[in-house]
Amino acid sequence: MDRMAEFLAMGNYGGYVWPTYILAAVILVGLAIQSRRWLRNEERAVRAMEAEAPHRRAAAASGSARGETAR
Amino acid sequence: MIAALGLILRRELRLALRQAGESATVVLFFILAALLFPLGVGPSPATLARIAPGVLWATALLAAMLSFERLFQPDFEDGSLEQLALSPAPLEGLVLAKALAHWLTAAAPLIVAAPVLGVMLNLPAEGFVPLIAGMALGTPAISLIGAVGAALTLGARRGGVLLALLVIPLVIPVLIFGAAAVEAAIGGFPVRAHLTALGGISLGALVLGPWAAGAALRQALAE
Amino acid sequence: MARFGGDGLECARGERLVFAGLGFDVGPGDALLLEGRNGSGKTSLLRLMAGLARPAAGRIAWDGADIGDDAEGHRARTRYIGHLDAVKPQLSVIENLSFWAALHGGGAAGAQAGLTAFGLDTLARAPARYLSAGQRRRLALARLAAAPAALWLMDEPTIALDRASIAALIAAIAAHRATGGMAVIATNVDIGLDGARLLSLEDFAVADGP
Amino acid sequence: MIQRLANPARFNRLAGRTMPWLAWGAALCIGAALWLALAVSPADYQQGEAVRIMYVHVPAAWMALVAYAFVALASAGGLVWKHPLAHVAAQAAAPVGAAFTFLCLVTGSLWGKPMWGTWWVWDARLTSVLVLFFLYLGFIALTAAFDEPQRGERAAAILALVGVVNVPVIKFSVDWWNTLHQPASVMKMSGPAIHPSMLWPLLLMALGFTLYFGAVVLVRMKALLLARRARAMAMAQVHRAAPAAAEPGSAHG
Repeated sequence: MDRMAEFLAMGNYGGYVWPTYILAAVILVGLAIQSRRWLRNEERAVRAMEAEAPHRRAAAASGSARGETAR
Repeated sequence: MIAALGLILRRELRLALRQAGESATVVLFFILAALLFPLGVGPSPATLARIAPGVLWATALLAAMLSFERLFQPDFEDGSLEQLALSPAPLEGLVLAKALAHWLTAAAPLIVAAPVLGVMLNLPAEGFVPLIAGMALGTPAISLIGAVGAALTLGARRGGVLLALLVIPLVIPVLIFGAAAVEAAIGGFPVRAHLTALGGISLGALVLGPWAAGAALRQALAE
Repeated sequence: MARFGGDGLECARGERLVFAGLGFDVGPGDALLLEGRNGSGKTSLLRLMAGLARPAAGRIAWDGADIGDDAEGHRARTRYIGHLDAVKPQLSVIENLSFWAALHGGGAAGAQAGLTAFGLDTLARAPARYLSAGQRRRLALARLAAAPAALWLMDEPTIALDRASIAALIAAIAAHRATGGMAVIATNVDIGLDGARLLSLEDFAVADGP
Repeated sequence: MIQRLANPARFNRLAGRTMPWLAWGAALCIGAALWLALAVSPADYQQGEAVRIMYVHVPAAWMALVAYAFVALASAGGLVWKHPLAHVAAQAAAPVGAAFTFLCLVTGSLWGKPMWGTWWVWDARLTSVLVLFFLYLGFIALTAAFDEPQRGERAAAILALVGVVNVPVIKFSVDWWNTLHQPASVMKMSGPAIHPSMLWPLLLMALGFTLYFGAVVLVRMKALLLARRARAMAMAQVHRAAPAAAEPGSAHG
């Protein structure tokens, strides 16, 4: 049990080493989750708009393809 | 083409004279900002002398920043900018003329006011010449980088604060070498290296500024 | 005199194609009226013609050569009157006009010609700050006569103009065309130019943009 | 290859295929690096356990620079070669770069406290990273400062090019400023020569961060492209609704 306590103490620098790794985890994981959630929201938004204007979707798709490649 | 630049510069100076208040506000801000430090840090001559170079350079830099927004924004809003873009002078030349006009109406007054403030901040005697020489060599870079910032934030929301955020990191080298030159002179060290560094940065800005600001103006006008 | 034309022009505003496949051709003495509803791209097309922006696709040519290749030459032969008047309130009327005349190589005589063409002689010394919207518009239009150029591009020139000023504008355009000059005018108001051709931008609108 | 990516549909397919590899690669590398950094590598004879902060701080500093170079390169690609995806890549990468820069600054401060007793050390490298952080903020703020996204992207791209030219000048002047005011006590941040057992976690963490960067940037690029499509469709509907209001064929719209 004391090996764990000693590991956590980090040669009494624990107060600085652990916040470093916790902060790194919070930033990296947080950014990854925010990015995925943003992507999912955009996918839902585009799907909703396409559902709203179905009969134009074919034209829009061709239009957007033409628009994209032409630029 | 050169004639066109001369015309534009003359018009800028005439406009600046008609609104002399503009240069006055820049110098007033410089004096006021520098005035805060003795009040904040305390009047003891020793500490003032110690911080004078940094204070003078930092406040001069902030003062010069006040008038960047006025470089292109008025012309952009009243349609002069697109007419100037269609004149014989290329956009890069327009940026040079505007930066030079800014230097004459904003930076030059600061250089004149700096020694007066130096006395107020108890700047040692050896520091005055390098202060003026340094500002003369460094302020062109500030005007040119400011022109880039002003062109980039043209038509942006809340341009003022954004302009400061863009420009300040880019002018840090000018501040470092400018203040260091004065300090070196006070400490009896040679200042040639610092002044040549300032000159080098200004020359670099002379090349980078017009290109970047010209590209930014072209984008703003393509709306 | 040269021909000024464009073909396969596309203009994108943000992600949306405003118009596509647009072509036009203007010869000496011609006048071309651009018309279409708001947002159809009249102003955008004029700015493409002036060289202020580059088309997303297609080409604008003067005498067959792309205007982008000789930008300075194209600027020298073009006068563009946009929505904004480019008038500095702090300067007087004559100071404003002679700056633009000198910038485009015209002398003091040019500035005077501009004043008389649009009835601004009496206001020469007045600071532009006191001009009305119509007078400011006439001062902007005076640039056309102050520094002559082959191609006139005008965006809604008749806004804020009174009847007399519109007549002066029509006379100036007629004189310009008589000397072989060209004019392209974006307007939704029928200003009665005889022999002017019409280009409706709606024919080239991209209905179902992405 | 770059041109082939121009079409968003093709980019989406390619991104979809590579993303899992990047994500799992990042997770594995970082996991292994963590295990090496915290459990295996020895404490430093001078700094003791505090040296383990280095395994996050140094790779984060490295990523801050790599990300800015990526943003500048993508901006050049967008401005000079007009590649349609370049600005999207720059926009996607900037926030990730800023996050790594922030991580580097905070961990630098966490390292400074036990070593020199102050939360902020005006060390040359740390100060340069601070300035780099403001360059990132400037890029992100400029992008968001315009109503029209395309306008913001192109303006920020120019700023990125101006910034990348200035980074060496800033670095040089800050280093020079640091030696000028060098207080004797400040030990150089890099510490003793890197012992192999310390080198491995460092390199693995750096590789993990790079793979992570790639994965997140791809996700954000896909999101940006979809956001652009949604915006274009919304605008199209606005303009399509207009003619219905005016009777067809009327000249005076």
